[in-house]
Amino acid sequence: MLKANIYVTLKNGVLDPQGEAVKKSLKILDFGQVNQVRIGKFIEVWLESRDQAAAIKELEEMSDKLLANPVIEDYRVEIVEVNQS
Amino acid sequence: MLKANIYVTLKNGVLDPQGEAVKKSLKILDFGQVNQVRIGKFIEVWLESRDQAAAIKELEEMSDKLLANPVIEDYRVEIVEVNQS
Amino acid sequence: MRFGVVVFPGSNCDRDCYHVIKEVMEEPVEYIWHKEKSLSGFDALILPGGFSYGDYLRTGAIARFSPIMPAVMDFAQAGGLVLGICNGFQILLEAGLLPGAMLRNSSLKFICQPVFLKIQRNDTPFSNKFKSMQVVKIPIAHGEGNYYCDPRTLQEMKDNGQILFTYCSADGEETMEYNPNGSLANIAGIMNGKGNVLGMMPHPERYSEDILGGRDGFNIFASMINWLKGVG
Amino acid sequence: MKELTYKEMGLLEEEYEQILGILGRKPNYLELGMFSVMWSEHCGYKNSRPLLKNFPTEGPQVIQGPGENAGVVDIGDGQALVFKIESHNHPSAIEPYQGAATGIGGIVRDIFTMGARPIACLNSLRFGSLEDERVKELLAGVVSGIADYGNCLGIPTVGGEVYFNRAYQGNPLVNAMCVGLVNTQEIAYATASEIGRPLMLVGAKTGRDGIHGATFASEGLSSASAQKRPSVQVGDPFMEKLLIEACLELIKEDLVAGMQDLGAAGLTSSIAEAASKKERGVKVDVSRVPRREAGMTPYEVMLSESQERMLIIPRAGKEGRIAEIFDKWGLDATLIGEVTGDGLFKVYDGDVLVGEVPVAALTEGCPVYVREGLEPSYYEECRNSNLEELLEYDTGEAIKLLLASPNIASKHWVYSQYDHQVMINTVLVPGEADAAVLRIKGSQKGVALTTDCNARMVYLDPYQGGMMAVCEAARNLACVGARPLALTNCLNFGSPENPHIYWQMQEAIRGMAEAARKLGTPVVSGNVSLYNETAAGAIFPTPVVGMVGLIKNIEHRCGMALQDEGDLLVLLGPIREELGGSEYLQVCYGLETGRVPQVDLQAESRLIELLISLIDARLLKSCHDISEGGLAIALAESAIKGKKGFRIKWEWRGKRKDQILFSEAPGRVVVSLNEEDLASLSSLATQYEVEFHILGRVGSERMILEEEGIECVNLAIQDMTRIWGEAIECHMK
Ligand SMILES: Nc1ncnc2c1ncn2[C@@H]1O[C@H](COP(=O)(O)OP(=O)(O)O)[C@@H](O)[C@H]1O
Ligand SMILES: [Mg+2]
Repeated sequence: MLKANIYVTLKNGVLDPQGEAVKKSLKILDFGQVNQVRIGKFIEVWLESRDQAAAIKELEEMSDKLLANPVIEDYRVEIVEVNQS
Repeated sequence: MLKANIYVTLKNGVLDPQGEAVKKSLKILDFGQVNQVRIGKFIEVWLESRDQAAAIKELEEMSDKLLANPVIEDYRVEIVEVNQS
Repeated sequence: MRFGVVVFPGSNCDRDCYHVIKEVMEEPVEYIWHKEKSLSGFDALILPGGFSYGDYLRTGAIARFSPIMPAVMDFAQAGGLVLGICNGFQILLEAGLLPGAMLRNSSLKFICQPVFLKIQRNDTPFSNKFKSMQVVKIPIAHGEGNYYCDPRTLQEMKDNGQILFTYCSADGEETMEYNPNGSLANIAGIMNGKGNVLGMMPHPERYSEDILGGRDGFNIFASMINWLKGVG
Repeated sequence: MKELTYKEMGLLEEEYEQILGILGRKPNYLELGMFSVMWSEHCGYKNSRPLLKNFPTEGPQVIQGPGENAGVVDIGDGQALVFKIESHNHPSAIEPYQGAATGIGGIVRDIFTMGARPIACLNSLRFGSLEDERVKELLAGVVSGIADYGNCLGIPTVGGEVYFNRAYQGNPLVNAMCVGLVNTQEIAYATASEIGRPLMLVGAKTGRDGIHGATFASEGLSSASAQKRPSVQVGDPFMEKLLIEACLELIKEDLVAGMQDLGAAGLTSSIAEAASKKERGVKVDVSRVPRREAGMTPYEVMLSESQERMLIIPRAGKEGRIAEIFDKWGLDATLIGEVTGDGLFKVYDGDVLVGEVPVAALTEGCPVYVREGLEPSYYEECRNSNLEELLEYDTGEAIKLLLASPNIASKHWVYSQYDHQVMINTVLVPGEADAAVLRIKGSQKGVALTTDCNARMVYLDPYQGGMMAVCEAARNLACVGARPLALTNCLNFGSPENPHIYWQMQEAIRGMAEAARKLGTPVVSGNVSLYNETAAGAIFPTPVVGMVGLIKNIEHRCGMALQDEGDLLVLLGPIREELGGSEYLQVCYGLETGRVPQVDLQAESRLIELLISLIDARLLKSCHDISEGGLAIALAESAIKGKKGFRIKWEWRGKRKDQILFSEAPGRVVVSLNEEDLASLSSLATQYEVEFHILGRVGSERMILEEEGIECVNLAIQDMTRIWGEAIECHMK
């Protein structure tokens, strides 16, 4: 077993309506120091695999195909845990 | 300036319809090794601050109040960059 | 002439489109289940609105991998008419049949209301029943209709005349004030380069009968039929 | 998980004694849990059942009254409407988005469980003051929860109501109604027929969510409620959409002998209800129930309120075809047990019997409490409060204040988030008329739908207020040209253990029952939500009425917008001079008191008949019921909708304008018509013995009230539209 995190973020330059709204609300809630907020996805994936290199390849393929939309999003894959069982 | 990441995840045991749907479709796309998928939020916040301890307190407050829904979500705050400028 | 309405799990305007083609336009129409792998004998396809696969992850992202989609792409490639409405538009974007992507509405809210659209050209399979620059009224109902593409793609689309519908005022002013969702360049509907695939956020099937409040949507289907008859 | 005592599960000592008596032994933990949820107010109606008996439930149009998942009324041509309203108040108070969303999921399941395709949703919402930040969050969360769930299902949300009052601070009300359309011969019932038939569970996997939700809904909201938070369920509308389509396919092919949704008290309740219908028993094996989480106990499985699950009892030999249909929709169906003949509810975990109780003990065995109501002192005090001494407010100013009151202001902010047109049946959309109107494709018919309740009136006088709620609903349907058919209701009250609250319930139900009887609109379904109170007190008694009506010819329908210059404006019904319970008193003086306007059921019934005749004869161009804000606001709303002004001549010299213009006396509507049609209107009104008053004419772009040549009100419709249109939006920015 192996656990990976995938971070999907909006590309630079793509407007983030949700991030903007959150920033506005934070300002209203008196968090005056907030400069910018961007909201992306945090995807946790558990795989039946112990081969890290192969897993990374697979996870990148998943992200390219489905998890991220390359027109607007970037992603980053990270293996966080490998369980020998 | 300081940059923080906040990871918002569904509490254990809370249904994640998105994660389930994504898992199913990954299986259909022949990523047979996928065991589980959970989808949360990845929030990037830039703060006008250099005081890490104070920032963490502030970010946790933001998360409690607005960024996470304490009824169904957990969160984790992490400072990733402090810029002296 | 035969229309096909593709049904994905979670489609919910499939019956509405079917009704309009069959009962209002009085043309033959069939449902196409998303698990089908081939298409034959159709002249036009409609990808209807709804929440395919719950719109989980991103709108249209999962439906784009339905077994029927390769056949839809072949059909489009071969010049067949494809109309994607709302969720159908989002699926076409995810599938790459149209350029760009959808973001959440700038208000972050679902919006259901009639809007005004400007018909940018009337020499297309989808708009030949309108006057050029005509202003029409058709309802929208979506949470993610905030169209985005990179500047180069936008320029290309402009140069090719791919932008067919834009949000505007009753008098045809195309300003931000009349843009319901933050869409780039007030875009409400775009075509592919060849002009045989249209994606649009507004729902023409909802304004195809007077009793429902308007009939401007009728002319989109009528244009398709007109064009098919002319060509065929 | 720490084990709860029977008291913590919400059972009383004498109830526990009763259980000991029934079983002849101590119940084990699972059995105790099953009793506690089934004997909660929410499932067992132990405080309300005796009162509900007073409702009329029969009529030639009624195919199914209370007792099934939803009521059914005949609309001719072999078609019927299936409908019910239900509360999701407590979950929404804790988690507004998911609470409201799963509320929609629940009521929609009740409708397709009957074999009907859901065709419309409505909702009735009550919140505290909109000035309050938490209330804004609640409103935003509830509305987007309803929207996201209903929109995803592709069921239009076509109507409802939203009220704000301090009485709901901390205890909002979220009532959802769903209406379905069914072919009469395809109606499905929740009957467990033959012995040996299997029980199939289909839909979502079972998790630990919502355990003891039914118990939770039967207690007051306290700060401790926050700790019960893990019980909040998350909705999966996509799963529900698949269930709708799959279950309706089963019905079309006549594959099921019984079908039951899983709602409050989960498997326990749905299995018990399915089995109780014919004195059957059941055995169920919890080890077969697909789980979402590891290590769940039989207790947790039997009590889980995980959403989007259905129980199916197949017809003999149809299991295979059923499995095929579920497979087509990507759903898993599992055999979890079977119907037996011994009247016992036996729970197994694999081969081990882990619980055994008589089915009837859980259902009919639920204790019933007939309590004593006691008239509270506020009742007489309010009735006797002297309103004559109030100085009259400037009429124009009062109109502006009322238009800005969130109770009267445009609800566009709310309903624009709901898809109200999907299914392309919605002929009159939210905001266009007093009731939503849907066409029935393939026929001339239309149906009209509404929900109503003026809870302030019910608070001040539960008997009159109860009648008013029914009358307003019926009148609203008549205003679009529909004949009222039958009603559903959601009784939202405080704790029945408080004799004053119990009195409110008794009186409100007495009023509703009397009105329903007189207007010929029997009660076919409903729901009860008690214990709606916080430390600060109980909510206003809020018996929400949902009503359906039939329009013979959909071309003959009426909206509320003024149409053409020169049309006559006419008040149908009497001029009344009284301000008790009005929004005017609240908005202009901060008062919620007075003797409420008395209902005249005979007159109401004649007015309804008159309206149906007038609209069917196409004599009206607009029609709008007088409710919150009185005559002045009814006129203003018709003007705003039609973007047309009007001029009224004041004929009542020496009388107080506010008492006439802002009275919320029932039984009245404002209509507009072509001048040539006045004679026809007059003769019909005479025939139905309804008095009428010509008020003035449509024209210009202003609202003008003229007394002896002097314009005492002169407001631009455009300004009124802005005030009315922006009030809620401004609060929600
Ligand atoms: N206030 C009421 N008026 C009429 N019928 C009611 C009322 N409250 C509940 N009922 C009826 O009692 C039965 C049980 O209701 P409920 O427990 O809410 O059903 P379900 O198990 O389908 O959720 C239903 O038939 C319902 O219509
Ligand atoms: Mg039910």
